[in-house]
Amino acid sequence: MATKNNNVPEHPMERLLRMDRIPHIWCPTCGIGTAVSCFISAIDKFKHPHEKIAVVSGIGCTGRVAGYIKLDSFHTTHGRAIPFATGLKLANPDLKVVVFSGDGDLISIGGNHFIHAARRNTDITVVCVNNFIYAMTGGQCAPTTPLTANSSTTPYGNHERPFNLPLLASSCGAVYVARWTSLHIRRLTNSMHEALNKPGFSFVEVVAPCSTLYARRNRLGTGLDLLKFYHDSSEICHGADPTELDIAFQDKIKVGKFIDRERPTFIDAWNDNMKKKFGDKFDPYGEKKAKKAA
Amino acid sequence: MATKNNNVPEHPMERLLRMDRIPHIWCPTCGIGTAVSCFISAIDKFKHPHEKIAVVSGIGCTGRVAGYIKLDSFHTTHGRAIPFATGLKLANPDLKVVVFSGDGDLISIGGNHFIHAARRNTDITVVCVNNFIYAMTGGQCAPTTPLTANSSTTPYGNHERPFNLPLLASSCGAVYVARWTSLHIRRLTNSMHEALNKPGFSFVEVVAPCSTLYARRNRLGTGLDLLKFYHDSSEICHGADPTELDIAFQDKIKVGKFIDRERPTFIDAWNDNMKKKFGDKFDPYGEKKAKKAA
Amino acid sequence: MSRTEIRVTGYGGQGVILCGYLIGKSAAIHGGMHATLNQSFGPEARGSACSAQVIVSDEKILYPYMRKPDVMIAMSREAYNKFAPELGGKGIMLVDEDLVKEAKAEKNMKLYKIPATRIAEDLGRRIVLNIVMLGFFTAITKLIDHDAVRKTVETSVPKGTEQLNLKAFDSGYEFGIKQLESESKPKKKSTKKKKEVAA
Amino acid sequence: MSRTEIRVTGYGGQGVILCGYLIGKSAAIHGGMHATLNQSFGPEARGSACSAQVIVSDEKILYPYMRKPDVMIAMSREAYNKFAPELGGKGIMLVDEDLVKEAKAEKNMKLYKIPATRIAEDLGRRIVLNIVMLGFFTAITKLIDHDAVRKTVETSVPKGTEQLNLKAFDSGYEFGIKQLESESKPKKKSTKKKKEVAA
Amino acid sequence: MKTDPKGVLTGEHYLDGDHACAEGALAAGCRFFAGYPITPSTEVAERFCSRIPLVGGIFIQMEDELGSMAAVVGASWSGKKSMTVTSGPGFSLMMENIGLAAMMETPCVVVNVQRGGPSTGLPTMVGQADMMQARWGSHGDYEIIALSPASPQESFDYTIFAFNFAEKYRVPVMVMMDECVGHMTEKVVIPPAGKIDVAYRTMTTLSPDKYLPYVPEKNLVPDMMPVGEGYNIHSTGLTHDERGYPVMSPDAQDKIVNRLVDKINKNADDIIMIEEEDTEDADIIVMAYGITSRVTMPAIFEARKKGLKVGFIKLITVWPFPEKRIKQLAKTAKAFVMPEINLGQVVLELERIVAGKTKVYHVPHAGGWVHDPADIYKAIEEAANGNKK
Amino acid sequence: MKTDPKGVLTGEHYLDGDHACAEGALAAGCRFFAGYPITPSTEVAERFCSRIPLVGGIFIQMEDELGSMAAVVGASWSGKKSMTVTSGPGFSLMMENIGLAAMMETPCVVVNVQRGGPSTGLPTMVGQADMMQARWGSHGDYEIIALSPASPQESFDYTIFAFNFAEKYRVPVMVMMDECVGHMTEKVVIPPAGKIDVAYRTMTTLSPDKYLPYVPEKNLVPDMMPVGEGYNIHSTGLTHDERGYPVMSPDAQDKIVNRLVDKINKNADDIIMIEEEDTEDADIIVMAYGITSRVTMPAIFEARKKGLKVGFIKLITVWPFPEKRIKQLAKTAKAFVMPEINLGQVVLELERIVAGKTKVYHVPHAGGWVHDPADIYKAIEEAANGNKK
Amino acid sequence: MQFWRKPLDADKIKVPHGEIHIVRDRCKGCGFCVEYCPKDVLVLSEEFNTKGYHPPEAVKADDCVHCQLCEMLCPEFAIFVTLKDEESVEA
Amino acid sequence: MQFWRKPLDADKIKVPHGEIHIVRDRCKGCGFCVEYCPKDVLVLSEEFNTKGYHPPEAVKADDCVHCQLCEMLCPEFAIFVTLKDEESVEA
Ligand SMILES: Cc1ncc(C[n+]2csc(CCOP(=O)(O)OP(=O)(O)O)c2C)c(N)n1
Ligand SMILES: Cc1ncc(C[n+]2csc(CCOP(=O)(O)OP(=O)(O)O)c2C)c(N)n1
Ligand code: SF4
Ligand code: SF4
Ligand code: SF4
Ligand code: SF4
Ligand code: SF4
Ligand code: SF4
Ligand SMILES: [Mg+2]
Ligand SMILES: [Mg+2]
Repeated sequence: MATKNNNVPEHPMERLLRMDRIPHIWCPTCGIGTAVSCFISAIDKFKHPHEKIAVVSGIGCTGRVAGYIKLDSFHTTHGRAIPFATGLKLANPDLKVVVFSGDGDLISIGGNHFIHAARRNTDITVVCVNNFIYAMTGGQCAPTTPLTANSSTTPYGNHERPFNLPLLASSCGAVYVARWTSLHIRRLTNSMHEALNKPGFSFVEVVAPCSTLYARRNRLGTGLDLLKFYHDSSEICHGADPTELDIAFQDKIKVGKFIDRERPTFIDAWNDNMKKKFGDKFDPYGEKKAKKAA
Repeated sequence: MATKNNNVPEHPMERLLRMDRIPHIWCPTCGIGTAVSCFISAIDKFKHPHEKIAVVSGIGCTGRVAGYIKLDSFHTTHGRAIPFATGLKLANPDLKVVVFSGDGDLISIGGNHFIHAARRNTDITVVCVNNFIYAMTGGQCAPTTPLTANSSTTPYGNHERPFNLPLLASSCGAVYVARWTSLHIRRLTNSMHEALNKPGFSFVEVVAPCSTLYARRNRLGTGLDLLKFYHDSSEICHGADPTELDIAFQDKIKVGKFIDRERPTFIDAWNDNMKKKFGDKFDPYGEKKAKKAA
Repeated sequence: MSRTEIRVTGYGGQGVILCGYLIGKSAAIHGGMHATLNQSFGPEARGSACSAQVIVSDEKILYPYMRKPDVMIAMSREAYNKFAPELGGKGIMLVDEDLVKEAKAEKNMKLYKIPATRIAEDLGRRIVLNIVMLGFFTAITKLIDHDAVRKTVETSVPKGTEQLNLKAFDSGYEFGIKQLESESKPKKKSTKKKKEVAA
Repeated sequence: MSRTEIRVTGYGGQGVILCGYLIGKSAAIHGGMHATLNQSFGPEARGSACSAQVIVSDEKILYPYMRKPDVMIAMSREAYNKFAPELGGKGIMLVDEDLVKEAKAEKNMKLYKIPATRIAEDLGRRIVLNIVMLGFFTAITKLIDHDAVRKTVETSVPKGTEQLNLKAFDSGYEFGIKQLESESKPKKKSTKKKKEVAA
Repeated sequence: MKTDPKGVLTGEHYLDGDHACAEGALAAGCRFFAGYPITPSTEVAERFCSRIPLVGGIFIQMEDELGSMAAVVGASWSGKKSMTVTSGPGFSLMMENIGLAAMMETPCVVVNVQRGGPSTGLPTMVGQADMMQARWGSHGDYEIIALSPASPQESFDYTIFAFNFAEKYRVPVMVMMDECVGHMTEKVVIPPAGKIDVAYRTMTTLSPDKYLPYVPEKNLVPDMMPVGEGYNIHSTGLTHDERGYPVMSPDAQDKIVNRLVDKINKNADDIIMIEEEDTEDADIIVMAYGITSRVTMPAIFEARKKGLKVGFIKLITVWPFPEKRIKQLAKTAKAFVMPEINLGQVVLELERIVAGKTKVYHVPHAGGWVHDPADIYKAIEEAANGNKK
Repeated sequence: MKTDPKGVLTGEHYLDGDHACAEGALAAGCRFFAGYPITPSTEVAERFCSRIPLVGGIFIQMEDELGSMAAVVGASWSGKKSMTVTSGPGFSLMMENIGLAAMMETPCVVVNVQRGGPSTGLPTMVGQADMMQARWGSHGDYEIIALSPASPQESFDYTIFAFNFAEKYRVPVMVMMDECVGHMTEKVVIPPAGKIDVAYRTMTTLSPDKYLPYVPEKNLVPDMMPVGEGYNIHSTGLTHDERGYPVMSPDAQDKIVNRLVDKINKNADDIIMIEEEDTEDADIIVMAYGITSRVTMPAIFEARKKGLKVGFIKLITVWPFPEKRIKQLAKTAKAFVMPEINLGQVVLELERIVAGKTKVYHVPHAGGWVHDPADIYKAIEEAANGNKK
Repeated sequence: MQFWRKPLDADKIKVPHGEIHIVRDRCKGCGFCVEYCPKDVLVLSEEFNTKGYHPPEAVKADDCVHCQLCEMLCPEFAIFVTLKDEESVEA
Repeated sequence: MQFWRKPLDADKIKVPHGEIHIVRDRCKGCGFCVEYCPKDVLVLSEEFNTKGYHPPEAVKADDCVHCQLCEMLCPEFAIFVTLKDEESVEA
């Protein structure tokens, strides 16, 4: 449990944290905590009743995020955060549902759900902490691990080309796509806020340090050293062509907002379609309830 | 069993068909048979010993292809043709492994394997018969079903945007990407042949009629009517920007070869990497065996 | 009444399954009997003869599959060739006389023919061939009460097509009645109490 | 000899697990004994005290986990605070005297201190602290034959670091022997046959 | 409670088992369906999706069965009665998230229209060989409830029961149909909405600051709360305490896993439904479920005609197994005969329970068709003669 | 046959159970590994991938467990001994393709390092609650082989046995390890290559035009053929005939499914390995497997000290279960005592087999830790006193 | 768009003649070959085959240019063409 | 690239002052706050907290411009800043 100094007021984020679970499990200089700070700030700005926001995580170090945020929150199975969130959202369209999870969880084992949710434009916001590694299980190669980087399952260097996540998201139809590092706290917070406000499938990639496994195994120092590296190597390229956003080992990281476009969400498309088919016989799904609540 | 007219010589494709299983199960005017004809012609041209070619299918009408081709052939589980093929290929690099399956099998339930195999540049050729539907199970909506089209699970018209398959393949890293309709028999055969010859992950989409389910439910006539429609509506756009290749219901179909590029295959990358690490201590995987065979 | 097993068969698109469905539904919903319908599924069935099996009984139906049909309706040559042997020379065979030219009666098997397609075409829609057959079946077998079947047709077909379908049903039924009349006496193998009541 | 349970603990990066591993390996491979090593895993262990448990016995080890340590090696204050109570005031406690300043002996618990980090730093690599501790452990407990442990160090460390590590081991060992000599007589709770043989 | 009339298609219908299942779900108040097509279950999805727009609910065809099951769990937490439908291969894929549903204590219904297995097997033909999988298919210890209908009418009825049990016990309930029932069309009577009893999860009456999501209440089942109303609950597939927080300890494990199992086993009397016929003084008791319970009857009639005293037990609830009742009957009956369309699954549990007190004759069938009643009759006869190995 | 020396790290090592498993696989000739990381099994993959480049083979980390299992089946058909490694959640995901392996009769090894379940459960702590899943986790009827090691040395040894059984019977073999064994480091003696017996699948001696891939040969197992050599075989997960062609009929189903089951059950005597100690004249027989077989011993010693006649059976092979031997012992022993780190799984089979001839005392443990031997001792004492319900 | 009627390479090479072989009982009468034969060589016959379909027949067999479109398009492997007296080509 | 040192909006608005609060025992001494404070207000203290880390201390507390970078960057929710006497701003 957190021991507090006397007469220090409450940390403003505590309102949205499960303080009875702090300290969290993340290692010193891990970047996940910073991503959570930004997320809490974004939620704070977000003009949606907080009780109507739900957070869903899969399994992983990042997957523990749902366990620390004081909103309705679900820690599901590895790779299935997105379909769980899909159910949560579709069954109660009043909710704003955020998936907060790791690169392995969302893009490796969960890759199929990721591409299909983007395709359908399921109305959820996906925040992916990309630490280039499967951290929770001890540092195995992820589908984001840069070429040549070391991991416990690429002890001689990674020979598999990683995904460019903004490209993947955008090719599949995401309506909002951004990438920041965990150093870009303000811009990251803004992007999270924009994503929350965007109807449809929005995606925010957060490049963040895994100090214990990725950094140590690749002799990159601590999380602070990685932040310094991000400082020196990231380049803001709003609107960049998604095909140009690959990340090579310890090389430039292009960040920015890449995609912001309009497409009907899954529920909107359903409603439009049924309305056309059935006319007044059809009660638009989700809408009535919202009215009732109002 | 096939009843033959007297004194007719053997059909030249019979050499590569399991004649004891002909007639096949496909409906009259189904396009899968034509795709198989083209494939057999491509194999015929392909200068790889035929006994070293293996065909892997998942489950579906198209998934039955493996059962008709007289090569080592495997009819696996729904969605898992690509990882099965990956094992087959990696464990015996002398093989040329072809995955021949349907859009639902490869892109819906099998979507995750598709994107990761493309990313890794696994050395397999993937032929996808896109009939815009899950045919085998009776005509449900596929992730390729055009917007507004009817299916048994979109009885009021499809409201989910379909994938643009060449875009998906190319974003994930496929080295060869082409699309043809089953009417483009020569070009399709050529593309299949090029794909077979291309080291790495090559992808050929074949738009083909499902007369019984897709065509009937959408009142599009027979397979022949669909061929006529392809004739009128397809447009050859070699090298087109993959983002421009969406297919709308009964609208233009852009076909052509879109991607043809070089990237090291999974095994090449593995070997290069280990060679760098271990020098002469390392016997390149797969190569020795090939030499031995030679 | 004990169990009567009916096979309806033809090629895809002829409304074979619907015909079976209507027989079953007539018996079960408006005929006060038990009726279990089964169809052949499966990839091997693609594009070839399709068929529905209806079991009708006034007791609860336990064994759900057909064992040996008592009545067969054949609407295509291929289907006839494939399934006719099942009758084993016993029971009732109803065919479209134009589509199944080779059909012929055997020792204990009674054959009834109707130019159902032609009748349907005369009504303007070849597609109601199955309903013509249904009427014919109703008349010949007397298995299910005429009114029950007619009502089922009326309430089961798409809105707007009721008249056409009823006409098709009536035509088939009348054709059947006439055929029976032109015979000395119906001597079907499986004549049962209920049928006599209906007769 | 019956079972001796050892806990090695400290913070991540100190080579805690390796130290435990070398104890176990020395006993099992070059010491002719049985030795089972366990470590704490799990997310809750991230960034906090880490620990290895070694059970050494000359009989087959059946119950695989530590029940109550006989010997503890503590290389950090946090680890000491967390685990020292396990000894329950009995057994042997070995600590780095600079890192675990608060360590003190209790009724039946014998405390041995060594400036292991400093010794390691003097050798030029702070990282060999764990090997210094291993030498110290070998000397103090006499649980495992000196030569067995030394050989294990020699054959287990990365190529090129053998000399450094052996020096670290020897320094720790000698420091321990001297400390023992400076005592009247070792009066460890769990003195056992094997240890006397080794002595 | 009575059901929401919007989903109820009151009247007499001629439906197959799959369609009847969809109607049962709608009548039970199911308003969320996530699924992936698979023969012979797809018709359930097809009917649901064509009916739901005007009933007020939603349908999503997911990319696979993994996603379907996960979506169902999520949707249930959002407060909607939720279901998915599949057959063997998809059922295998759902196992991990069925475990999640069990661990998070999520009310939901999974329908498995069984076909011949293993693997792709006989996609269009009947089987009953996923019965043990229904109980043991996910890793770890947990209990579920499984029902097995023998007709379209029962498919309708039992689907409602399934939702009721799911809601009452916060557990995934399996409707273990079989292809024969799923594809068989018979009369189905759907009662007026007012005549259909449905259960709803018990919602907490505590305020958010008092409520803990995993405190066992009635029947060892914790009350639920509405998501989106400020309860800020947390739920996880990890071993957790009453707050729903992960606790990595054998004690927490002992508590949660035992409760998951106990809430089913200790309420077995409420959950177990069987039909018995002439069992009290029977020498031989035939036990069956699903379509096999029908196919068995002609054999029993035949045997009775021959003067044998044959009783019959039909399992409506297959899991939990009616242990208590069978133990009683094992004292009086000379033998049990159990046909199943598998090589011996539920019969293993029967054997275990009778514990040698009476003989057990299994009548296996590898699938693709139902038993020939003559084979069952033969087994009854053998049982009567007592000639078992 | 002797193994290929390239993979054999002859000598005495101090290894944990996971690493020993990887060494066992390499020694057995495994040259293909496809896997997906999961605690507590990942170290097997890690060791394999660091060792394989110089041994001559390949490793691929797949995108998920579904892909891993499918790749293993594919690789085995290409002629390489193949394996994957996982824990509960991943094991659940592998079930569909384990069924494919069984149906296609593919030699392969699946290692499950069991942790606490259900669902995510206790990822870093011990469990034995996937034992029934190993047998019943995929849909349809099939049989597999499951072994359970109790130490790193056994992890090494049994992994070799697993490959040998896989090759001999063309079946997926499960090594049902547990976290405690996986993460425990002890001495492992790896013999010289010449001392390691390994089995290889029997390859057909027939030419391509004579060969049919599913004709049962020795032990009901069909011979295999090399892919890539012109045999042009077809293999499918559908019900198939001896040519490997799909045949949708109850007869084909009967034939194939019964053979899949028979080839294991009828060769049970060859497959079943148990260790017995003082069972012949025992009043009480304790049965255990995996880590529990060790934890049990102190309790047995204690009981013997007290004068009780306690025998011990350790299951090396858990599935198939040693039915025949237990039936014999059930005649003489007064009771069986079975501790498992689950709420009662393999003990159900034990109960079924003894069929009331003797009493069976289960000692459950929900997981997260091993039993306290005192609890096992208590059960032995109870058994001795005969006071069961 | 006419390119399919005239295969791309049709006018580049010297036109050979083909001999058409029809496996009548394998045909399902889809009409692909008839529709896309660039020389309108084929028509669907009046008679049924044993499966009940109308297989094609070559009504202008001499016009066949051995383009093999019919062979490739046929989904039933029911029609193929062999090269006939290549000498007489030169069209 | 200096943009992170000076938050984009730093010179647009009137510079306020912040009061820095450090939850010492929650800190894991990562140094993020120290490194990225644009005003170099913070240094890591010499003392350990109860966890054994060196939490930051504000050595130039008066220079704090309430930019909240430290607050947002801190992965431990261990430091935050409140607005102090906004009147005195105007820098
Ligand atoms: C089905 C299944 N497979 C594997 C695992 C093991 N596992 C847990 S977390 C994880 C990877 C986490 O990586 P990532 O999503 O990048 O999160 P990070 O820990 O890096 O934040 C894996 C493989 C699991 N829990 N379930
Ligand atoms: C795990 C699993 N889920 C579902 C199915 C049912 N299934 C068989 S084929 C198929 C879809 C086939 O669609 P596609 O791949 O497009 O092939 P097509 O039949 O259209 O050629 C489905 C859903 C299955 N066999 N296995
Ligand atoms: S292991 Fe890496 S990602 Fe996980 S908490 Fe530690 S630093 Fe963060
Ligand atoms: S259902 Fe469609 S895809 Fe399948 S064989 Fe028939 S036409 Fe072809
Ligand atoms: S080969 Fe076929 S398509 Fe070409 S001209 Fe001859 S008949 Fe016509
Ligand atoms: S293309 Fe083939 S199947 Fe179609 S009509 Fe011609 S020969 Fe017959
Ligand atoms: S708010 Fe924090 S970072 Fe900003 S000036 Fe003040 S102390 Fe520095
Ligand atoms: S950023 Fe937070 S954890 Fe890091 S040093 Fe500053 S206060 Fe401590
Ligand atoms: Mg990660
Ligand atoms: Mg398709």
